[in-house]
Amino acid sequence: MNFDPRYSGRSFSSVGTRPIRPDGVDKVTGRARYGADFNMAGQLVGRVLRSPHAHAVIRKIDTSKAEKLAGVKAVITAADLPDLTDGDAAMYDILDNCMARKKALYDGHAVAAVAAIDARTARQALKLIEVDYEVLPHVTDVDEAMKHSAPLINDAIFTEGLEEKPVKPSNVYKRTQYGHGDVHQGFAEADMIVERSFKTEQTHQGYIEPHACVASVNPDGTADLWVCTQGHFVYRQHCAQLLGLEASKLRVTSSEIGGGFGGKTHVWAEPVALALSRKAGRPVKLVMTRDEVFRASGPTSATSIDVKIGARNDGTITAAEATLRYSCGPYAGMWAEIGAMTAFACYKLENVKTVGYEVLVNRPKTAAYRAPSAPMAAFAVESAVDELAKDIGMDPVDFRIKNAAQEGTRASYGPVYGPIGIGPTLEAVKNHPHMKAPLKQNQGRGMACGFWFNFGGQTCTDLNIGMDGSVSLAVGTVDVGGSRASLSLVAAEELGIDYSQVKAVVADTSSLGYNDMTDGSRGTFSSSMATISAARNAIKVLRERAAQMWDIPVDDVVWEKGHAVAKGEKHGNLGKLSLKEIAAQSGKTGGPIAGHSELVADGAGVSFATHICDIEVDPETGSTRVIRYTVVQDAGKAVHPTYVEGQYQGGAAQGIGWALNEEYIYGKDGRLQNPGFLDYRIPVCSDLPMIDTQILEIPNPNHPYGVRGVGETSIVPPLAAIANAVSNAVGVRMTHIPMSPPRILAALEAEREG
Amino acid sequence: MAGVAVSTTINGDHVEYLCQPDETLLDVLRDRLGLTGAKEGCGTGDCGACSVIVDDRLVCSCLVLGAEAEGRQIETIEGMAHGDQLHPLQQKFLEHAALQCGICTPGFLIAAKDLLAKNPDPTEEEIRFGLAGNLCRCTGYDKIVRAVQDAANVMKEGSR
Amino acid sequence: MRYIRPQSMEDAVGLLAGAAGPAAILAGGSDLLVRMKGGFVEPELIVDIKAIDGLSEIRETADGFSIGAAVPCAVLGEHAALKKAWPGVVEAAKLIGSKQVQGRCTIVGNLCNASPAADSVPALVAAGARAVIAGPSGKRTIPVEAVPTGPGRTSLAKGEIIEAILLDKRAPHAGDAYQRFIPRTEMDIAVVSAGVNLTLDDAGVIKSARVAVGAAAPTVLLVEEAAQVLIGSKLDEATLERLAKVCAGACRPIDDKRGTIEFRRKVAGVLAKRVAATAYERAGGK
Amino acid sequence: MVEVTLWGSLSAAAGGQSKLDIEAKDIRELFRKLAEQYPAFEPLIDRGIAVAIDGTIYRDTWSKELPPGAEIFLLPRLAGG
Repeated sequence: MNFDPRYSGRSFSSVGTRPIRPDGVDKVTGRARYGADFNMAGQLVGRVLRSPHAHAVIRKIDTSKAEKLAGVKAVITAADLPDLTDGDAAMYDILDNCMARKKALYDGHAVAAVAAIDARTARQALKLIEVDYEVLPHVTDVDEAMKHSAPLINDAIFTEGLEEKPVKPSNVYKRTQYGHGDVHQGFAEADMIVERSFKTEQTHQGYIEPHACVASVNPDGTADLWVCTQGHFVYRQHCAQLLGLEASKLRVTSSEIGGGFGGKTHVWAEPVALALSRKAGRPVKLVMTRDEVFRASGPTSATSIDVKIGARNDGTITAAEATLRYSCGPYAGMWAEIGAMTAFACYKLENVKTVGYEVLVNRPKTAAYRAPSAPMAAFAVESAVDELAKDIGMDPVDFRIKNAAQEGTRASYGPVYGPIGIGPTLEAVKNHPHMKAPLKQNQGRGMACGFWFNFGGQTCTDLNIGMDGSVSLAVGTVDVGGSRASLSLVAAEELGIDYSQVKAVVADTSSLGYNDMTDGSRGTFSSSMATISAARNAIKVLRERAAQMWDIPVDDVVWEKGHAVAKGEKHGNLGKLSLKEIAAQSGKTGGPIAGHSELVADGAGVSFATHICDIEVDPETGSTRVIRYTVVQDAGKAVHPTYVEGQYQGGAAQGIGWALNEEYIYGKDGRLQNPGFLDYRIPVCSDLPMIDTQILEIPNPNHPYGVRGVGETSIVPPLAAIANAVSNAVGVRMTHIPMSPPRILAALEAEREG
Repeated sequence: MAGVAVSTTINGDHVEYLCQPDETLLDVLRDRLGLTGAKEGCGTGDCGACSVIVDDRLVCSCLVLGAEAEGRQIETIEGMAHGDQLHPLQQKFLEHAALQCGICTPGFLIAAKDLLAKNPDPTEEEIRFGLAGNLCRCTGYDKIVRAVQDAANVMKEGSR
Repeated sequence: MRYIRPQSMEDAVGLLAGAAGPAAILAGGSDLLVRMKGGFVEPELIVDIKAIDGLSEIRETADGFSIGAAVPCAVLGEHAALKKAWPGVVEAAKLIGSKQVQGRCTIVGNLCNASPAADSVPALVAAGARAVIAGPSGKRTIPVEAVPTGPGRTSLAKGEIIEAILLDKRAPHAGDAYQRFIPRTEMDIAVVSAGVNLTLDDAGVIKSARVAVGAAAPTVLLVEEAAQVLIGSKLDEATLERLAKVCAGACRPIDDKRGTIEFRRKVAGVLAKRVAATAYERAGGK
Repeated sequence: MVEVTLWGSLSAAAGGQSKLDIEAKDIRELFRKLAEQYPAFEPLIDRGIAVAIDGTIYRDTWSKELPPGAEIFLLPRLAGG
């Protein structure tokens, strides 16, 4: 592969325009097929039995009564999913999370499943399964779980990352540390120090489409899986490994996906559906209920974070330190570590230290949620930064500008930054009219910054040119928010043709090479790189065919604006050949014309955003209203600006929900109290104002068009921006997210009582 | 359990089906009639993804029994376009990119159609409260509200 | 399981009275279907009362209004005379769920679901509404506050159906109002709520009052002491403060996923003040 | 010879050292030699290690050359949303 990914500084004719997405009409007419919209002949209904206990030994499961019920075709337990993980600890955790093996580790943990001829029979069968539990003490709070007296969730966990291996097991899976310099020295140099502790509650990605799949295992060992997922190739690998299937014989088709936000990067029900189908000998459709989605899939970490930051009176930060404790659910994770890496990434710091603790609790296995772990760390750090700016009498934007990381700064997580956008987003915010707009009584304005790494990864794309000159683009990253439009624009740009001539589809696992998960804001970044590469390969073929048609050397043919052009004096009378003309002759010049690409899209540029918001607080009730909201973020290059804006707005809205009302509420019994959209309160239309956006374009040097990922960063600043706004509105520093009305009112009352 | 025979009208077409007494209209539409445009996001009336119109009333089809459809007029997303002519709301949702994943889109379109039928010239606040029964997790609602505003303007001009 | 849609009240009562297993009345279904979906109830018989004559109507009579048991809350908002006479009742009914839910849900269903947080109930209690009940032993009429007896429980006997809610004809200088506290702007269950109904004399002095607080006890509270605070006043600042204190004191709330004891007490008082002010203004007071 | 900085939890795998000098021309060779010299790295490499070369993070391009004098950081491989 001789693909050159470097930024070329070229001008664009398609990229940067805003055409209608290719999958749009299907989606506004109800024809688009999502996870639950697919059916197979002879299909059964799958349902999962879940533990009502937060922590319990499974002594025995008796499925005999359920098996005898008329219409039940298969009942499975962990015994039907034998351990084929071969010492791979991460895969074993996935297996155990799909179906509890020895212990139920959280309210909602799957313990058995049935396949029956209809939903009613399946429901009845679940009631006939008898599980003998030995209920154990449980722990759901992250701080409680760290105490020596806490119930032990896994006695094989001995904290990693300590100087000496501990002699006793604990709920702390791992300690990690990042930073450089000497924070003790740095704090000694500070004129002012802010030190505070913060908590954030667990949230769910809240995608509107529950997990859904249709699995069909044939007697010959081949299988099909239709599923809503962010990464069908990864699902294929995981399912094949857990079921003992050959990966190439398991075809996974990615349905339209009704939201993921990281929550559809993990298998849950899919191996169960395959196991049911294998046992029943018939296709099985398994769709989670909303209750199951909340209890058993998704959530992000609950956290407890201590932050200490010191600065000189001139506004220079001299030292910054944070201790971050993140819940992982009942399995090992690396969530605190990501928090520790991202916490101070926006700043240029001589002395910085962060320590992360991964904490096991009796809650669902923590899953990625849009820039996972970064929003909570940013909430703590950006709250403290705001307070410090106030304490030394500096404008919060100026204070951040003074300390902002720039090209050449050593990031708090290690490497030195290339060209980055934190400074420009802050300058844009400083000059934004929003910052100067007047505020009314009980209103406050807050701002905050956010960082996310962005990923690339393995990517494979096919570009096929039909004989009529139209182009089909087959990609392997999942379209979670309009990427088929963006990738069609990129193909059109590179080939020099019109957008309307390109049609992009998401190919299944048997039609295209492996693609990594569509995560880390990589969809458009990675697949556009592969699309450019595939288009360049196709252009090479197009030039060869034109050369044949003209009977001249291929080196004399160049590609310009969608046409082959013969170069040189001697070819002066040849004119040019359009893509369409070359395609029409392809049958006679060597067959179909295509361009393929398989590459690792590395070098995703890091991403920064700064948000501004105005909040009104009712001091009598603690009720809040978001009055105005502005997102400023670097996109590198916005391929389809409307969908970039959409990512900014959507991330901000999720952050607003998290900041104000969304949380997992557990009862003393360890059961989730609010597994539904009624009491897990995501923002509704009337909760939000218009969300203004400003796209900055600081080209990524590692992408031909300068593209950076844009999907995740927008959820990082809102928690802190809103906390700062509330603090400015009512004069009380809020340290516990979500800032629900009871929490705000309690804080106000405490302040009034002095 | 005795099945209930139902005779009803869906998107102007006469339809007959047999359903179980506890089966919801949403289940009937999706599993018996192949009309999968209405989605089940929650099954409890909290997300609006299954919105349909029954006798000019906007409802969640997950909170209606299939048996209750007897003799009613039901409108679903599949009947919103006229032939190859998209409804102005459908067209404006496309133009404004008022959808990202699109799972909530059929419900929003049906709810917005009902809203504009009852209030052809809504303010932003009326649109926001009128669509509060439909959850969207991708867009932050901004582009949805703008699409509805734009469609309202187009429809007003069309009716002049 | 059977689904039956009787044409007469006699048939409906007979079916319910004669049911061998658990039976459920279906009007709007917005509570029943959710409970069926969650597996909390599995009725053997579902009696759909929407085809019964007169149950889907709002009738204006010489004595006031009769709202049929099957009238969706959305229809209340479309009835100009009802809205003018009882704006508090209508605004409460229009707060239940979403537009989608309002197209189905009924105030009788809201009452019989017997949730302490039901939105329409404090407004109905404040309004002095009465429930007309048909049953195997004939008809009876009781105050709405006598219907719920605790969370999820009612005083209705087997075979009994509420067929209508009665609201009085309005005297001059009267007004009612309802507000609830929710964390979002829509789609939530009341954390705490208050309904106030006032009648003034020609001088603007409150001569009768009813104050109800929701989500603050196992059933909606009719706070007599709060009414006494209001009567004889022109709703001055001191009266409002006393009203808030009395309402907060009357609460017997719990800590749960929706709010804390302290929060509910405090906000019950705040809402009572705000609602009383609105009702007073609607009654023509200044 | 390149100087490699081990970050976060990775230094424990090299007996607590945070900087190593390794003769390697690309990421593949770097990983091979790391695993030879410090067997504790092998499972970590299997699980996924990202390499930052002069500030740009590479997760999977094992053929990526390590320019002499470049700043090289090894980081744990992260999950995204």
